[in-house]
Amino acid sequence: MGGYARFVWPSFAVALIIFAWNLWSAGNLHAAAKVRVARAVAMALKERT
Amino acid sequence: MWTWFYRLASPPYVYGVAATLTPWLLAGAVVALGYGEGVGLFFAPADYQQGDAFRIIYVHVPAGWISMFCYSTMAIAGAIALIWRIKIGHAVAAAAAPIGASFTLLALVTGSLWGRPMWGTYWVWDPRLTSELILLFLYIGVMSLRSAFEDPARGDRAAALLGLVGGVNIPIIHYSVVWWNSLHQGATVAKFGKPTMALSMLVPLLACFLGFMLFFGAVLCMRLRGEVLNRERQAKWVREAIKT
Amino acid sequence: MSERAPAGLDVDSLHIWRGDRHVLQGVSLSVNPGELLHVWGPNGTGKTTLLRVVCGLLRPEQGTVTWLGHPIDRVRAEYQSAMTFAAHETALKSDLTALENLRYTVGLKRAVSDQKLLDYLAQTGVSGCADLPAKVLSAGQRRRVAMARVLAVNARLWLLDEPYTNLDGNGAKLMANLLENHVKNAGFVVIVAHHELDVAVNIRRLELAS
Amino acid sequence: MSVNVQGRVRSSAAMGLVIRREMALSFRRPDQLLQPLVFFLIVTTLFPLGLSPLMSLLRDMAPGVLWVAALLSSLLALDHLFKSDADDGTLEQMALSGQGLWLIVVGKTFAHWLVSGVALVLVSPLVGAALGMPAHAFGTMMLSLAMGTLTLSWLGAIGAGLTVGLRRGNMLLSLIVLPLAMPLLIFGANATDRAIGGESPAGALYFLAALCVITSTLAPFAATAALRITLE
Repeated sequence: MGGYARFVWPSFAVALIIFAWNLWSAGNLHAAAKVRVARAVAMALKERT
Repeated sequence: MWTWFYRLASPPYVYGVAATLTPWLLAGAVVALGYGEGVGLFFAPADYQQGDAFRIIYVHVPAGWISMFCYSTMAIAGAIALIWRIKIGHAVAAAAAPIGASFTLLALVTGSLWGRPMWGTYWVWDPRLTSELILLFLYIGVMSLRSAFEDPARGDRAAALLGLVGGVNIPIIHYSVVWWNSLHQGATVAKFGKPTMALSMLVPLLACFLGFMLFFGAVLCMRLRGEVLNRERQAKWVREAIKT
Repeated sequence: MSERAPAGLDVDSLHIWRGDRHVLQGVSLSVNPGELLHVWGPNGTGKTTLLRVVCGLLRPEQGTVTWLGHPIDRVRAEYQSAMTFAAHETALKSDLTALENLRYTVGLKRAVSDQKLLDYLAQTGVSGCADLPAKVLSAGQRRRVAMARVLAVNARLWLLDEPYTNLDGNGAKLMANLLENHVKNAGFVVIVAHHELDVAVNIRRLELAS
Repeated sequence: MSVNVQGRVRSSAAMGLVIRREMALSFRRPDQLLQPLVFFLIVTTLFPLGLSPLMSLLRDMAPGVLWVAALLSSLLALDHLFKSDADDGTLEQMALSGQGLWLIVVGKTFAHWLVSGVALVLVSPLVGAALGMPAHAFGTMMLSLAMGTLTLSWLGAIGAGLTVGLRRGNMLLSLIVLPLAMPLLIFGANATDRAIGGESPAGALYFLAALCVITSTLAPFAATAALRITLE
């Protein structure tokens, strides 16, 4: 009926892509948040001096 | 006794706990998935009808469960934040939404790939696939509503309310889709659900499910740290936090 | 609680953030019957935000607003029927006539007959345009209709945001003595205005620095 | 005007006032009343052009086409349910009127349904006939549309409450409300389809009535909470 190649491997490939995207976008979100915080801290410092 | 629960409401504590939890959850996910997918792919017996194409179940079914579990996490976190004004709830809801959407997409794609050998076409208006598709629309609705507001606090509250309203509607939508499907196609079409499974097939599936859950927990913790930072830019503790 | 039950409006250390801007930094004020508080300050210092918090439209992240000693969100119905808020824009439906505008908003607070509404419109000098749709009225006339609404609601606490805008000479005089009469018989007023007020009452000032 | 013991306006009188205000405002702008109806007629004329002029084919599609067009046009009308009042500040005045915000939301939504939903139901036989629907099905179709548009007005009130402050909230409103309205379409179109086929549409109509009751009881709270979030 269904061979491996046509459908099983693509499904696992898509799963891997989704897993990788989740990890990457979580890291990316955290890094962007850190940058925004650093900028806010720098701005606050500049205002106070 | 309840101190750990109350401390969950304080952003710095949650930021720290999320950091320590992530590696453990990821490790657990790797182990569980390694076993589950490995056995599911190579060692578990093929289905007598569908042959090896049946193995897609080890990705499709856990992804479907997680997409639902993630929506309820988002809806409950949003409700807690909306009702008891605990800001962390909004951060959890905002973190959970994209993960849930990605797993819904995974469930849809693998469902359609699985449909090809079973029905000969990539898309069939099957009740479970249709409900999954509508769930994806609900996720997109919540995420776009959250980002449509300039003031993030207001976007959080609006998204929390929509998540709740969507959550109440999910069972209604699901059963009306099942009712609609049973009307037009009758019961002749092979029911898409999990055929009754031998233990040797079930154990790897449960392992995969555990793996998906642990992975969801890990990514939720990672995104949560980012979302907490975004919402606590004025707080003092944030200055030390970004140093590490 | 203070020695005698607080008889008016008390605001205690309000903090509001708009995104990254710390719009209100620990603002406190109190108004008692027979007093007029003039909230003064350059643009963008949060005068309107303060008024929106005081009237209960905006919930502060920190700080409390109390009416007769109780936080306003616990006594919402009593507080809202004892106060009236005239926003910067005159809040009239341009398709409805002046009389209809009053009937449909004042009618939610107080049972007032059309005839009495016409008297209030006469008091603010716009009885002539009672039956004209608001869209044909001039900005000054619309401001006077909004003032008639404040009178018609007969509330003790007036919260007015820049009430003098678009008013001509005798419009300003009319506003001044309406405020004077209100404050004289135990009413109280919080006015946001960026210019001097010449009302013959003791005016307390609250300056919002940027 | 009836007043309760504390001298404040009784909520039933206030509800009547809100509904009369909404009706007065709607009839003051008749063009805005007609737009959803014309949209309904235009969308239904698209289908024969796109499919085929054959009445026999159209008759099979009629329930689905009619219901989808009805959903889309009442969704269009829902966008400015709170928007015009929020823009000119009258919504704030009403929110501070001492009456509960829920009363204003319920009054405005019900009045909006009276104006837009009922009009849609009255026009629907015209569209049904145009799509080859037999006359004996009109009764069920109109009943199902009445319940459907009322339920959609409640769902739309939640969506409108959430998107009132946004500049391009119209598209987002449809994106939010349509997934929630899918069960309506399923039961409504099926009830009409059965009526055409001569079978008893009772089953689908009961489901639709149940949906209408659930939404009419829960949606006002959600819509009020939504409006409170965006009004703050």
